[in-house]
Amino acid sequence: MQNIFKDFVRNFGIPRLIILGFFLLLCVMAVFLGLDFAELMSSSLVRIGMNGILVLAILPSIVCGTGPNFGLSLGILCGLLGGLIAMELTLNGFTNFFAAIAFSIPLSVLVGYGYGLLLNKVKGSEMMFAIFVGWSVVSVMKIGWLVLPFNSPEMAWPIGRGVRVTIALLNREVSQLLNNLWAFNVGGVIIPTGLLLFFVICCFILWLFMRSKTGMAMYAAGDNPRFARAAGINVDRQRIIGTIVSTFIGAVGILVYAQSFGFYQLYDGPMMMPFIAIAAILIGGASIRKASITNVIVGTFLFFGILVVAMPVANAFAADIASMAEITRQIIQNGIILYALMQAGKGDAA
Amino acid sequence: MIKKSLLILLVFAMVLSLFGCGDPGAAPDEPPAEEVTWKVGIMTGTVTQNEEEFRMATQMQERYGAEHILITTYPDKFMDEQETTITNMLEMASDPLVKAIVMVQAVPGAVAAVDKVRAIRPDIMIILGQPQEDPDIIAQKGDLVLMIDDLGRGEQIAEHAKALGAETFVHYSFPRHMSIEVLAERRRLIKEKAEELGILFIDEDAPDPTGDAGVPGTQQFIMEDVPRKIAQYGPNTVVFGTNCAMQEPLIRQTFEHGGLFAVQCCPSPYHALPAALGIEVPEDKKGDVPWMLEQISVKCAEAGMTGRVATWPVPVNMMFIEASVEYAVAWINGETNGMVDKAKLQEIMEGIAGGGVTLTEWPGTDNFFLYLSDHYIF
Amino acid sequence: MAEYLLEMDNICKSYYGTKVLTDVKLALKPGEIHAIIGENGAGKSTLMNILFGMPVIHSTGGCEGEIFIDGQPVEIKSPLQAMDLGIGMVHQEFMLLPNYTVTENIKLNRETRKENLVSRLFGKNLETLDYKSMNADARKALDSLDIGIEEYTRVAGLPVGYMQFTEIAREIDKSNTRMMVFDEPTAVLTESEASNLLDAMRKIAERGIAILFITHRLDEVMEVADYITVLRDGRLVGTMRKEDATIYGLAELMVGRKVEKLFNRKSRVNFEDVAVRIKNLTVNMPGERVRGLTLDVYRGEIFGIGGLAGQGKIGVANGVMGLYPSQGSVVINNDDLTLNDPRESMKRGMAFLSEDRRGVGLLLDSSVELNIVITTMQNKGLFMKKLGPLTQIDGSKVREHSQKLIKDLDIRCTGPTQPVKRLSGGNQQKVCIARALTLKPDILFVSEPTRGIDIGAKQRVLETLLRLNEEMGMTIIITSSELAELRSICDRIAIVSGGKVAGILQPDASDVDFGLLMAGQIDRKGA
Amino acid sequence: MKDNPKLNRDPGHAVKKKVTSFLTNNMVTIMFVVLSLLAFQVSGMNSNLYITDIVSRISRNSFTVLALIIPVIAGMGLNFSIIVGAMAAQAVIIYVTHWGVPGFAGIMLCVALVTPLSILLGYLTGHLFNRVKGQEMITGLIFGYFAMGIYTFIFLQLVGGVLPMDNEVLVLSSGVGIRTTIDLYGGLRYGLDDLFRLPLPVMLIIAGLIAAGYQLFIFMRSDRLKAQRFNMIIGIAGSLLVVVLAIVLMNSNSLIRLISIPVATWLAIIALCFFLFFFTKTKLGQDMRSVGQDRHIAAVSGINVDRVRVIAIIMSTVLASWGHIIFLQNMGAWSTYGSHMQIGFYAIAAILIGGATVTRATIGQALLGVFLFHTLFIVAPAAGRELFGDAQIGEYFRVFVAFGVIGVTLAMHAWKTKLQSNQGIRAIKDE
Repeated sequence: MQNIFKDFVRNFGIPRLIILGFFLLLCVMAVFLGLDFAELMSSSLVRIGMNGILVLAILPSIVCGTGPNFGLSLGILCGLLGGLIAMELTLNGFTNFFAAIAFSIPLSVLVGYGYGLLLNKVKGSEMMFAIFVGWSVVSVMKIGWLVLPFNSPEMAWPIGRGVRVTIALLNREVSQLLNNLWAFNVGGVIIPTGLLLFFVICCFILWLFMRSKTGMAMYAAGDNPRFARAAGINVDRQRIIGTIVSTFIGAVGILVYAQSFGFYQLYDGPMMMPFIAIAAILIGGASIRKASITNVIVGTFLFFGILVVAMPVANAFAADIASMAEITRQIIQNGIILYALMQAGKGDAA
Repeated sequence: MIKKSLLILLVFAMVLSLFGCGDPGAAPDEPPAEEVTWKVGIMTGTVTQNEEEFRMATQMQERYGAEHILITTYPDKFMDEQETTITNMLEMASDPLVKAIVMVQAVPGAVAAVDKVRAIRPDIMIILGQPQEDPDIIAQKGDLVLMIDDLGRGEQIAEHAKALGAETFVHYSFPRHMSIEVLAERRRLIKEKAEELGILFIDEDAPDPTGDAGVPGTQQFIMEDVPRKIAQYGPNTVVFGTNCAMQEPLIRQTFEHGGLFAVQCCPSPYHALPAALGIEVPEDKKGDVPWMLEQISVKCAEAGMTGRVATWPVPVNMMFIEASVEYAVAWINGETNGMVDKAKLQEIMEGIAGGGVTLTEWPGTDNFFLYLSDHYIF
Repeated sequence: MAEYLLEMDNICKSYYGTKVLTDVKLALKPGEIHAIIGENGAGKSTLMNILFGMPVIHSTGGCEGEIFIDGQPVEIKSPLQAMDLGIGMVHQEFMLLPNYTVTENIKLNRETRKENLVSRLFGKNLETLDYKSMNADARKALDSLDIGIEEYTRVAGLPVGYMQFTEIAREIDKSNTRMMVFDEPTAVLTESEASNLLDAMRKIAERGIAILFITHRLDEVMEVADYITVLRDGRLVGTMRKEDATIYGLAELMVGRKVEKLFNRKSRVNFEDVAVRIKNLTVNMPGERVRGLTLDVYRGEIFGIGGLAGQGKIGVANGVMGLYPSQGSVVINNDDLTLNDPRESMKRGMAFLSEDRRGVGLLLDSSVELNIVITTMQNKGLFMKKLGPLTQIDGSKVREHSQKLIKDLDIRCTGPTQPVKRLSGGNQQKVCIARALTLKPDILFVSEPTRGIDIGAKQRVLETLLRLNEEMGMTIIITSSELAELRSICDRIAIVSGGKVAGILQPDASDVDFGLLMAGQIDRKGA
Repeated sequence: MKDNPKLNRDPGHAVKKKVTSFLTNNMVTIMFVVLSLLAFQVSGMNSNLYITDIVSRISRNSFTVLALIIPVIAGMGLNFSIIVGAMAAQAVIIYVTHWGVPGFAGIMLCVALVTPLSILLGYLTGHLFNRVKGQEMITGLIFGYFAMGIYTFIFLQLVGGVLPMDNEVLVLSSGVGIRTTIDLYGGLRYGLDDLFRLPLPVMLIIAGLIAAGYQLFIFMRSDRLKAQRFNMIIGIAGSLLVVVLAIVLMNSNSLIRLISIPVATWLAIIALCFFLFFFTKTKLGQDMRSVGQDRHIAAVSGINVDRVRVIAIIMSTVLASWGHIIFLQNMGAWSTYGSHMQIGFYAIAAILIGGATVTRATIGQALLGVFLFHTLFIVAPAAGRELFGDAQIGEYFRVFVAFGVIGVTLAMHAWKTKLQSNQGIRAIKDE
């Protein structure tokens, strides 16, 4: 019995247990403080569904050996561009949503390929490089949003040239599209079936991909590049493929996120998004070298669960220290990334 | 090492003296064109923050011509990059023809920037709009300061909410904003008045959009929290947020779940309402305020929200820019009575607003004017 | 004052249960040059690590036996302590900082300093370096070796020999150095540099400093040593004065006839049919460079490649398999092989068991079955099934295949899903063999198949290779540092020295022949 | 062959090689100079403003950028955690402002208080870095965010409540938390700058005379080779030319002659340069260089590697905190929760542009970097505006350049390393 427990602890990891404990504590407090628990759960489910795919996008980049994709903003921008093209064509509902995904495919393949080439040139410092590439491309796209030839009146600024910061999806019937699909109510908790299903399907497709020939090659290239080379695998090519896949999933991720949120967020919106996704997957037990789909799901659940529950609890708990939740989140999120780095560093420090 | 630093010194001196000797008398970048004798500089934000100000600045440039109006921006991350704010304002001030600088909004960094400008150009008139730094300091730095009467708005908003039929008032903010004195004071006034009028006042904290969670973190929280509040306190709940990024989700969720939306943080028909309601703006209707008000009314009617949504009929920050520039021009042309001419300012603003405008002064100052408008209920 | 400066008595050391040193003795007088010779793995380096108190010894459980310095028993726990005791070491890999000048390297962490205003306030660490006196010291040390390097040149870009001298000068400059260890110092030097070095060693010895000289070049030993100790398989097999030794005697002692032909096999080699023809192959593998090697291997043969470490024997298989940049011509089954492309090499029916099992040979965190099939999956597309547009790993086929191989090769594991990092070295090697077999190769390259494996498992691995050769007619090319192992199963053995084949011998050739080939004797005489 | 490595085969080849290696070694700087010149050309900026601004930016930022050098020497890469030092400085300034100690005395009090605090923080950071060897930069970056959370927590939640502070100007009216903007006007503002100011030409004359005098002194004293003598004569002539130009400048009616230099601040920067120069010549400096080149060899030679690395980070943190005090006293008004945010990025961007890499950084590179980086920052918004006819695009362009340059520099560095190792392989093949 004790052994089973120990094994569980070892597999699950102490940091995750602490976080899980923190999460449960928050839930208990929420009930205790008389918050609408069912509603909190519904919000958590939505948040998990809408962010899950962005977290999933980090997975291929870790697996292929380029480390957590701090340059996920590139994928997000591809998705947003795809979305805007779909809007420009005044498509509605699912047509719009899937057209957006379809438009973002060539974009993200192209961008991912170029970005992958760059990452191969900076082996060893991919993460640093990715952060700055991500940020500078976000700035370039700010210029892009102003000058790209989008003319649809629902995206245009009310006064001048360019595309709005916030673009509503309501009119195109995209808003809450997946959230409301087959949604049902269990004891006050609204289950956003379509959203969760889409997330699960994405996980499943990625799982299938990881088990394909290319997926296995990518895995080997990331796990042990020298082995992969000896096994006749082109390591650089696999890293590029991983980057492309990550970029593409990032594009899909932002579209799912946006449909749940109801708006496209341009300009500064994508800037810090990779950090949140990376924090989530690391909390889920991934390291900068290893990650699995389980890590994605566990991490998404814990990280966003805490975010959703913590804020109202803190608000209800005491008005004076309300922003504690925000500060706690900042400390926990970055603390966990630091912890992961330290774990990864242990092996090298010899 | 020594040789290298000497080299640098030498190059620096050469470049310097070349430049220095190159422009005896007049600045070299002065256009040879016909007698341009004055310029007004406008410093405003990019559209990332808020579209209105930047567009108004562009319109002013069109009105007076690029040779008379200079536009520059402060950074999107003005909190972190005050150096850039300073440089950009200095750049305008370095043009000897610039007689006045208008900065709307006067974001943090304005005080430092004005100080540096005064050091090289004590003669320039500086008009600050919508200051975010401490009002008492701002009043000393700017020659003329314009601000929405946020303190006056405190009571006004509460009464306005009551008029809309509010039973509950939810005030969303976060610690950094509450570290701005005016906003904190406004909240206190709303709260006092609301409770006096029998409205339940709820204080709610959201994540800071400039924090590392970013704007999405704030917006997601608003998306989730507004339905909770409406469910808890009923449809006659007014939601009010102090940050611009909050407005779109606030409006969206109010429409979705049937609450009351009294007014935005920065009252204007352009602010957040068109984006949140997905109003389509054809090319020929851009910048048309009455048309926009009408469109919003249509949307409200569609959503059954008529009489439950309101804003100010004038885009205030746009008006500040326009009024400031007009006032500056008038001052340059000697049409004002000294630097601070309340009557002239009032006249200009009435011309823009197309109706009566009352200006009050910030307590203890004579150059710091507060503006309050009535609400326009859709 | 004791007669001997250093005595090592009954030194025993084992790594993870494998005994690498048994009852080794050594005695050294001041001013004496004492050579220690032996094959790779004879235990020379371990002995020196013990003497130098290297952390690797203590982290693996320390050693037995006693060490006396000046007749006093000492326990050497760290390199620092060894230095304090006056033991200097000239490392095989240079301990030099390339961006420093010769002086700075000689004075590394022993810089002469002088006080200044700041240091008086904030402590000794801020004392200024006194380059003048440091340069003077360095000059003195260099002059005592008769070396004309300028002390203020940067080490980066210096010829290797000069780097070596910089290291030696550092030891000389230490005022307390009484004994110096030269660990295969001539391995990287040209002939003229080597002879300079030997001169320098004599000069050092004349100053009363004792020298331990580890090498495998017998002519050098004969040239400078006063005493010679021969190690083999971690045992002392002979200590003699130079006057009593001959090159032939030493070679024989060094190699020894340890293993009789292990297995009786009927050679089925077809000496008409060349399976692999290597011509003028150059492989740029750091540390194991191949420089224009030519070799024929016949079909059905078990061919051994032996030689000392660093001579290039490892580079041959790595080059042919495309893992390190190579040039030259390789003909497989009468067809030219495109070099530098591992995929191509595998396509042409070759498979490779790397010497670096954990680094190149395995995906340590992955399961046994994945390790077995992944190479074949990637190169031949087997073990996959179609799922619409997507290929999918065929779990049941993989399981079936791996279970069969686990049984055939007797891989001891809890099941096909166990991560290979939890397996013992021998079983890991078998997983590698299983992977190579899954490729169904005609030609199998095996590098150091028994390194880091216990005796019993060694036997089984060799048996397996033999069986593959006999049952499937596979051509096997084994590279190994253990000559005995090669002699026990190979049909022919090539000894590689200086990146070229020094000679090809039958397994039953005399020890002297092997010893001389390995020591580079024949090669040097132009044979 | 080996005995004569300096043998040149073909002079043309050698020149070509030299040019190529100069280009590869300095590609970042060259790219940047070209970019700046273009931007300057396009922006049509007034030179008087440019010089005023660059002078004040150099005096504001140089100190912090110089703080980056020591960790690079110790092989720890670019120290993103100097932001921690900046936060320490802000914490101290808040308290000194609260106590109302103005001017130079206040600055000295800040320095006295911030030093132990940043030593402590540097010590912690150093230990953290020792656990993540090889990943110092990314760890430093994340650690900065982590520390920011704690900083916000302290000054937004604790000050006024748990840590009592009774000050209406600094603390929010609710009594808890520091206000968003802190105005040093009448307090620490220009505390160092205003100690002693001189007009730019006078400063140049003094600098030129000192340089000329120094060179002359050396020239008289030693008997150097002819080529060196020639160089020195050029040097003296150059210095005197500076003086002459400065005198011309003083008598022109250009506004530049009115620019005043905060001499005390510049002296502090020069003193730091001399200290760093001196430091590399000390025992500790030598240990750092050894550790920076090869941790393993340093450890075998008996250097306590971990300790040296911790000291490097401590020094860097302390210098950064001093640098930030200089920065803030010049800014005057600063934002409590934002001023530290970009310190790390901008300092690092600056030093990279100066030609430094993650493994090599010199004082000259730091100063050149500050000059170039801020030049671009001054001219980029205007250039972008002129180029695109839109002020906000200029702003976006500037941000893009700031982040892009760091990314490109990292990429170029990696690429260069690859190039050089390839050359190594080729050399082996030739042999």
